[in-house]
Amino acid sequence: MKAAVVVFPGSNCDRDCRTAIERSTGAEVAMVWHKETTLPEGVDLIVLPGGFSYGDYLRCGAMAALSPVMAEVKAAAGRGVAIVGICNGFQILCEAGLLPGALIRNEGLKYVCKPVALEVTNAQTRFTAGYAGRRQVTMTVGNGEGNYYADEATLERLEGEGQVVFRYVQNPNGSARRIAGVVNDRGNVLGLMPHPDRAFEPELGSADGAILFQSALASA
Amino acid sequence: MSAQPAKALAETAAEFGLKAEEYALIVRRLNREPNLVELGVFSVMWSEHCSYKSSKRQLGKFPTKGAAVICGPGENAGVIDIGDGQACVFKMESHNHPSFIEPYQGAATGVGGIMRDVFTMGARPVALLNALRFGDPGHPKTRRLVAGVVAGIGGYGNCVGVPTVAGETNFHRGYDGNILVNAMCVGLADADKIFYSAAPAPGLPVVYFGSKTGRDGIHGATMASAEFDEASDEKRPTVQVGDPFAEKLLIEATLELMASGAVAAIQDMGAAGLTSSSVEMAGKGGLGIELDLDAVPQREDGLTAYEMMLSESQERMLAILKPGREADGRRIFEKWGLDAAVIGKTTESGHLVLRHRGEVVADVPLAPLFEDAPLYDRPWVAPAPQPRLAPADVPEPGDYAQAVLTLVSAPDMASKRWIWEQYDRHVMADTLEDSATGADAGIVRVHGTRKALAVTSDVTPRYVQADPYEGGKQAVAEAWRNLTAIGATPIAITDNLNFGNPERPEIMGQIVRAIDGMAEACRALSFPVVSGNVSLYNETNGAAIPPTPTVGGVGLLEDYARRADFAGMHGGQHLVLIGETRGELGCSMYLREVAGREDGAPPPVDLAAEKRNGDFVRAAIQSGQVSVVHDLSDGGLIAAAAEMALASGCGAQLNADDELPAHAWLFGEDQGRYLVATAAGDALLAAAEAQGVPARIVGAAGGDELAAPGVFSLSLARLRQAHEDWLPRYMGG
Amino acid sequence: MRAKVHVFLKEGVLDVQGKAVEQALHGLGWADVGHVRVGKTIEFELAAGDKAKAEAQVQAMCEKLLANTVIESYRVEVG
Amino acid sequence: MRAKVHVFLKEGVLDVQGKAVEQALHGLGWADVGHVRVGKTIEFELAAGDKAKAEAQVQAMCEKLLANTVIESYRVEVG
Ligand SMILES: Nc1ncnc2c1ncn2[C@@H]1O[C@H](COP(=O)(O)OP(=O)(O)O)[C@@H](O)[C@H]1O
Ligand SMILES: [Mg+2]
Repeated sequence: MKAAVVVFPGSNCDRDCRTAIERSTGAEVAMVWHKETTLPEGVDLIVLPGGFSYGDYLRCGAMAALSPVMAEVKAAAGRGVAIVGICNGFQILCEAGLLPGALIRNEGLKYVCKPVALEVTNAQTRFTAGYAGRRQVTMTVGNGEGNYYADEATLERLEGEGQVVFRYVQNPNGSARRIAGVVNDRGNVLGLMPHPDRAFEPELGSADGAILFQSALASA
Repeated sequence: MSAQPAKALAETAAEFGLKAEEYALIVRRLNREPNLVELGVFSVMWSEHCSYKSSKRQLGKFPTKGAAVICGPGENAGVIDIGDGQACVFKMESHNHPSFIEPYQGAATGVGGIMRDVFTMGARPVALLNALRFGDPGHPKTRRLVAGVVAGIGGYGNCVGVPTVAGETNFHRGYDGNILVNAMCVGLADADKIFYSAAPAPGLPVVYFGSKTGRDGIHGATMASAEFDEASDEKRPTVQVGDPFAEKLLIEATLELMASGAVAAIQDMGAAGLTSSSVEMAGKGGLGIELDLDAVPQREDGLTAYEMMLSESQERMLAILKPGREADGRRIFEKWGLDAAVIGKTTESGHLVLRHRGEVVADVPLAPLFEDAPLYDRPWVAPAPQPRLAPADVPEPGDYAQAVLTLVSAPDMASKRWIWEQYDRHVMADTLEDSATGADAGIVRVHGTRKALAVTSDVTPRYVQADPYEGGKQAVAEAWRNLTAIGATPIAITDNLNFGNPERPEIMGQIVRAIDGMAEACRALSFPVVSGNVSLYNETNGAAIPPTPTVGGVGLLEDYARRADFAGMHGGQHLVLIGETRGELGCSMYLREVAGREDGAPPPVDLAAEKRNGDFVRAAIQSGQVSVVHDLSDGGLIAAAAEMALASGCGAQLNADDELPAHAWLFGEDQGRYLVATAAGDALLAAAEAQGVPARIVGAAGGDELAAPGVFSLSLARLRQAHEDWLPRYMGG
Repeated sequence: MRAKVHVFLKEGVLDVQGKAVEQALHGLGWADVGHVRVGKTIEFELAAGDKAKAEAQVQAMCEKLLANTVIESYRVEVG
Repeated sequence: MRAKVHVFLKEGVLDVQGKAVEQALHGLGWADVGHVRVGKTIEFELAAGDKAKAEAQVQAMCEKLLANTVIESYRVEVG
C-alpha cells in the first residue's frame, strides 16, 4: 500500500496527513512537491492536505489548482485512484473541477475551529465503508471558508446519487444542506472540510479519522 | 559623504527620539557629526526598544542559569534542554503600539515577528500563546480593537500552521489608550543544532532572503519607545502588513537551509530591520560588516539608504553563509519562491559600512552602536504600600448567587470562546490540551514521543499595581502553578515587561520592584528567565497602563499519559483543597467586580509554601494518584469550582468554613492553592499530612448544581449561560 | 496597458460579506441601505500591443484564475 | 440610488494578494503582467433624494466602516 501527500506552498497539514496515514494504516507515504510532473509509481491514495496554499489569496485553492502536479492528480482520478482533499485540499479539488460546487466564506465571517459531530450519510463509499454501523463520528473543523455551495440542481443530484458523504449535525458555517463532505460521481474523489488527519488517536480527542484512511487504502 | 548642517541634524535627532546629550555622545564617539543615514542607525539602535537603556541594569537581577538552560537571554530566543537530545526554544514579545494603530496588522505582525525569533534559532515553531489587555468594554474603541487583534492573531498563526493553544485576555480602563498584545512562540529543535547570530569570521557572504523591502514601519522601533499623544496619528509610519504565506515559506526555507549545512550565522530582521540585524551579527562576532544597498531586493522605486536601513518590512532574514555555499542558498530560495541576494560581506574593520549608488553613505564603528549604547540608572521611588484587608473590611454580598453570576460573567472571568474559536488549536496534530479543553496550561506533544511541553502565560496586573513586588512574585508563581497543576515540571520562563514611562520615578519604581519580586520567585522556584522583551512608554497623555509584566512559562511532561486537567470531575469525588486559606480579599476579583472597589494589598505569596504545595500536587499527578486538578487564582475557590463544574458537566457542593465568613472563604484569593477532585480524598489528606502540606476536604462533586448549602445554589445551566454569554453578546453589540 | 477586472458573486450565491456589511450599516443608523454586494477588483499593467488582444488575454486570465465561474461573474476593462 | 465604493490599499502598503496573484500569472505564462493590486468593491442601493446628499452619506459610511483608512483609500461613485 502506498499513499502520496501533495505539498503546495502554504500547505500546513501535509506532515499531519503523513503521520495520520502512517499511524492508522502503516502505509508508506511519499511527499510530493507541487511542481512534480509525475506521481510515485503504483500509488493507491493521493491526499491533498489542509493549509493555506498560496496564503488563500484571491480564492482558497485557486492557485494550487493550477499547480503542475494537478495534471497528474486529474489523470490519476481518471484512472480511478482514490483521492482525498481535506479542508484546503477540498477547496483545491473544487477549484480544479474534480468535485462539484465551491467553498465560500463562512456564514459567521470568522474562522472557526471546533470539534463537530458528523453524520456518515453514505457508509458505502470506498472512503467510508469502515464506518458501517456508525451513525456519528467526531472530527474538528478549522476554516474560514468552509461553507459548501452548489446550485440547487447540483445539490439535488448529489443527494440523489448518494454523493453527500458527511453531514454536520450542527452547521458550523452555513454549508448548503449541512454538507461536510462529498464524493465525485465515480466515487473515487472525496473532499471534506473536517480533519480526519487531526483525529487518528484517542489522545487527540477522537480516532474516528483513522477509519477513513484505513477504508481508502483497503479499497485500493 | 554628504554633509548636513549640524544644527539641523541635532534637531532631526530630537525628532528621532534622541536626547540632546545622546546626540552629543554620538558626536563624541564618531569624532564628527553623523550624516542622516548614520543618525538613523544610531537612533534605532539607541532606542529603548533595541538598547534596553532603562531596563538593562534591572534585567541583570534575573536568574538566567539552570541545569536545563542551553541559552539564556541575549539571543533571539531562549533555549532549554528537554532531554533525549532535544531542545525547546521560546520567547514572548509585544506589539502594543502597532496593534493600537491598526489592530489586525499590528497583532498579525506581532505573531510573525515572534515566530521568526524562534525559527531563526533552528527550531520549528510548535505552539503560540497570546496575552491581551484591552481597555474598558464600555470604551468606544475597545470592541473594534478586540475584533481586529483577535482576527489578526488568528489570521497569521492559522495560515502559517502553528496551533495557538493558550493565552489570557483582560479588560481594564487603564488600557483604554494603550492596549497590550504580547505574543509567545514555542519551538522544538535538536539540542546540537541550535543556530546563533554572531558572525564567525570575516570575508563571508551576507545573504538577504524573504520578502522585498518597502517603506513599512520606518521608525517603528523608536515609535515603540515613545509615548502617545493626540498628534500620534500624524506621525505614524506606513503600517507594516504581515504576509503569513511568506512567513510559512520563510520557515520552510530557513529550516531547509540550516539542514543543508550552509548557515554560519543567522538573524531575523525584526524591529529596526536591516540595521539591527547587521549590527548585531557583526557586533556579536566582534567583526565589521559591509553592505551594498543596491543589492537589497526592493518593492518600491527610489528607496533611499536611510529608508532601507530603517524599514521594518516583514518576513525577512539575514544569514551569513559558510564559504562557497551560495549555491545551496540559491537552490532553496528558488524552490520556495523567495527573493534573495548576497548584499555584503563580513569584514575585519569593526565598522558598519554602507554603500549606495556608488557612494559610501555610512561608515561607523560598531562598538558604540552595539555594546556602548547609553545606559540609564533611572531614579525611582518605592510605591506606597497598601493596607492588608481583613475579611471584615469587605462587605458580604447581599445575594451570593448573584455575586457568583457577576463573577463568572465579569469581562476578565467570562469564557473567551469567542476568541479562541478563531484560533486553529489543532494543526500539527499534537495538541493535547488547549483553551477549549479545561486545563491550566496548553499541552503539545513532542512529536513522535511520549513527552509533551506545557505552556502558559500569566500576570495579574491589579496585584502588580497595588504592590509591584508581591505582584511580580505572583506572576511567576502563577505560571509555575499552572504548569504544576497539569503535572508538568516547570523549567523556565520568558517575560514581557509592559510599563509606562521609565523617566517617571514612580513608574521606574514599579519596574524595579516588579523585577525584584519576579527574580525572587524565579530563584525560589528554580524557574530561570531565558528570554524576554521590554515595552516601556505605554502611556497616553501622561496616564500609564497598569504595570503588566507578563510571564510565559514552559514545563515538561515526561509521559503525557500521567497528567491532570479539570474537565474530568465526576459524581462521588471529594473536593480536596491543597494550601492555606486566610480569606485574602484585597485586590480580589470579588472586590472589584462585586464590591466595586480596587483597593487593599494583594494576597502575599509565600514562596516556600508555594513550592511545597506545588511539588506535592505534581508528585501526586505524576504517580497517578490524582488526575483532576485546578489551581486557584482570580475569583478564588468558587471560581475554581465553577470552572471545574462547567468543564466537567458535573455539579459541586462546597462546605462552609468554621472560621471565615462565606465571602472570604469562597472569593478569597490566597496563593499557593489547588483544588483536587478525587475518589480517594482521605488517602490524599494522609499523604499531604505526612509532608506537611495543608489539605482538607472542602466539598463533593455531583449533581447539576454549584452550591454552598445554606449560602447559595445555582444550576449549571444558569452558570454556563452567564459564563458563556458575556463575550459574544458584547462583540455582537 | 492598464487592465481592471471586477469579480462579483453571481446572483443567487449568498454574499455573506455583503449581508454582514448591510447589517453593520443598518446598525450604524443607515437603515435604508439595501442589496449590498461585496466584490473584488484586480488591477494590473500588461504589455499587450492593442486593446483587443489585451482584452482577450485578460479574459483568458479570468477564466483560468481570476474568477471561479461556478460562483462568480466578472467584467473586464482595458485601457 | 446605486452606490459603488472602491477600496484599495494605499500606495506603499504591501499588497500580499496582489503579489501572489502576480506570481501566479507569471507562472501561467503571462510574464509581462506587473503591478497587480487587489481591491474590494462594495455596491448597494440607498434611498437618498439627491446625488450630493447620497455622496456625503456614502463618504461617511466609508470613514466609519467600509474602508480602514489607516491602510486603505477609497473612491465613491453614486448614480
Ligand atoms: N525582560 C527580559 N527578560 C529577559 N531577557 C530579556 C528581557 N527583555 C529582553 N531580553 C533579552 O534581550 C535580548 C534582546 O531582546 P529583543 O531586542 O527583544 O530581541 P529581538 O532583537 O529578537 O527582538 C533577547 O535575548 C531577549 O531575550
Ligand atoms: Mg530577533
